[in-house]
Amino acid sequence: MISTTKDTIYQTKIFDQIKDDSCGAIVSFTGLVRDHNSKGKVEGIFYEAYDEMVEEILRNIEKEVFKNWNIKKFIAVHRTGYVQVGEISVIVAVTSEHRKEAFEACSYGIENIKKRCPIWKKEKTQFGNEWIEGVKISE
Amino acid sequence: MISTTKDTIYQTKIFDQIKDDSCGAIVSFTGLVRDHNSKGKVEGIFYEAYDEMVEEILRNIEKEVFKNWNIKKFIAVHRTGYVQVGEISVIVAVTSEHRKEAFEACSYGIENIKKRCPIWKKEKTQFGNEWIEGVKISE
Amino acid sequence: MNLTEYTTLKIRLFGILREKMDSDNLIISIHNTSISLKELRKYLEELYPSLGLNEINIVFAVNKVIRNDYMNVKSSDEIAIIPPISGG
Amino acid sequence: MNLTEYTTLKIRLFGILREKMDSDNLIISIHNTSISLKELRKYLEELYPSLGLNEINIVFAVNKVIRNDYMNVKSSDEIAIIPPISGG
Repeated sequence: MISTTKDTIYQTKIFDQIKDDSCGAIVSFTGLVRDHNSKGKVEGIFYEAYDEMVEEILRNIEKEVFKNWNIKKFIAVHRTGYVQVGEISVIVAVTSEHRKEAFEACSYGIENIKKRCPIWKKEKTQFGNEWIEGVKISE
Repeated sequence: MISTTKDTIYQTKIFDQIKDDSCGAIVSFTGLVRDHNSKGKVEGIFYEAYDEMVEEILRNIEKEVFKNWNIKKFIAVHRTGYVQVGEISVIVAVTSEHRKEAFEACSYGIENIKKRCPIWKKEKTQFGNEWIEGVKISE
Repeated sequence: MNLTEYTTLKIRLFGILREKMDSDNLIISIHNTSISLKELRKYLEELYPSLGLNEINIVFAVNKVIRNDYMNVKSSDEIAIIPPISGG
Repeated sequence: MNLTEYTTLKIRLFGILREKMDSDNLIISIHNTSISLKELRKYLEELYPSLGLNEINIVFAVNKVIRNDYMNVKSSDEIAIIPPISGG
């Protein structure tokens, strides 16, 4: 399951979906909005995405993951809209029979989301709102 | 937080404890009882632990993890007693500012639990109960 | 150059660029049925200096795929300017 | 050897060994105040052949730490036999 979503992401729901009685290992990465940046307090982050392109890239990442590792399930969901401190901005979860594969696939998933997905964030701080300086998108 | 426990391990509760508003990354490994082994159907697993020694080793692993990686929180909990298919047998969760450290520390945690903790399992299968052949404990 | 060959391109804007223009899109006219991304970039720099395209490291996506400067785009393509990303 | 120097050692059993003996512990007597783990292993092999210690790859833990054969143990030590582990 891969998508962007405007709704709150709940760890429990993701876990219920990624669980599989035939598999012994789940590895998950959860990204959350932090309460600070290098300058001070952060209240939340607005996430903007080029949704259709993000979903296309998530589908590609999903294909790559299933091609490269022997895993059972893969979930990658990225929040859009306003996300408060402590809320989940992104989650990648992998189920497999063996833990090594789950770790590698999960790490690959989040690295590639960060590098390849057209998503932008604007922090809401005590000093106002500011777009975060990003990195050039990778193909 | 490190421990063995006779009680059901809930992913949500672990997640609530590992969350930290100052940190943007959580990586977790969850081990679950699988519904099969190489011979056929599995109903559940009895886990037996040398509890006091396990907790000593978990404390050591925790120290090593905090020494080697810049992380904020570390949780390692191993179930004992009878664990049904689909239930959590072990969970390792790490919170840190940066994802690379969380992945490495989480992986180190589960690897070392498997290698160093005196825990034994007996599978309950359609053919009866059988102790699982293990590996020599590592120091 | 034939006036009947004027074509409009719609270019999607995101993030800081969308905010600068206060618009989700730019609609531009070109004198031909297609234009290379290299030419498009130059054209946008001249036409919309307030976008500041020469100051940030942008990339074009055509039909949701990152494309290099030598690709030609036409009216039916979904064109987007991708400023530096910061998801996660 | 002085008879007054008989000492008892309590040895914790786990997993398949606990089940084989249907007991959480073995209580054994030694002729001295201490004994090396190497000697203890030999002694247990002779005394409790049904444990099958020569068939499985066991290790001793003394006071919750894995110790090698040359360590001496005494009555106050917490001694355990650790059969191959399978946690996780």
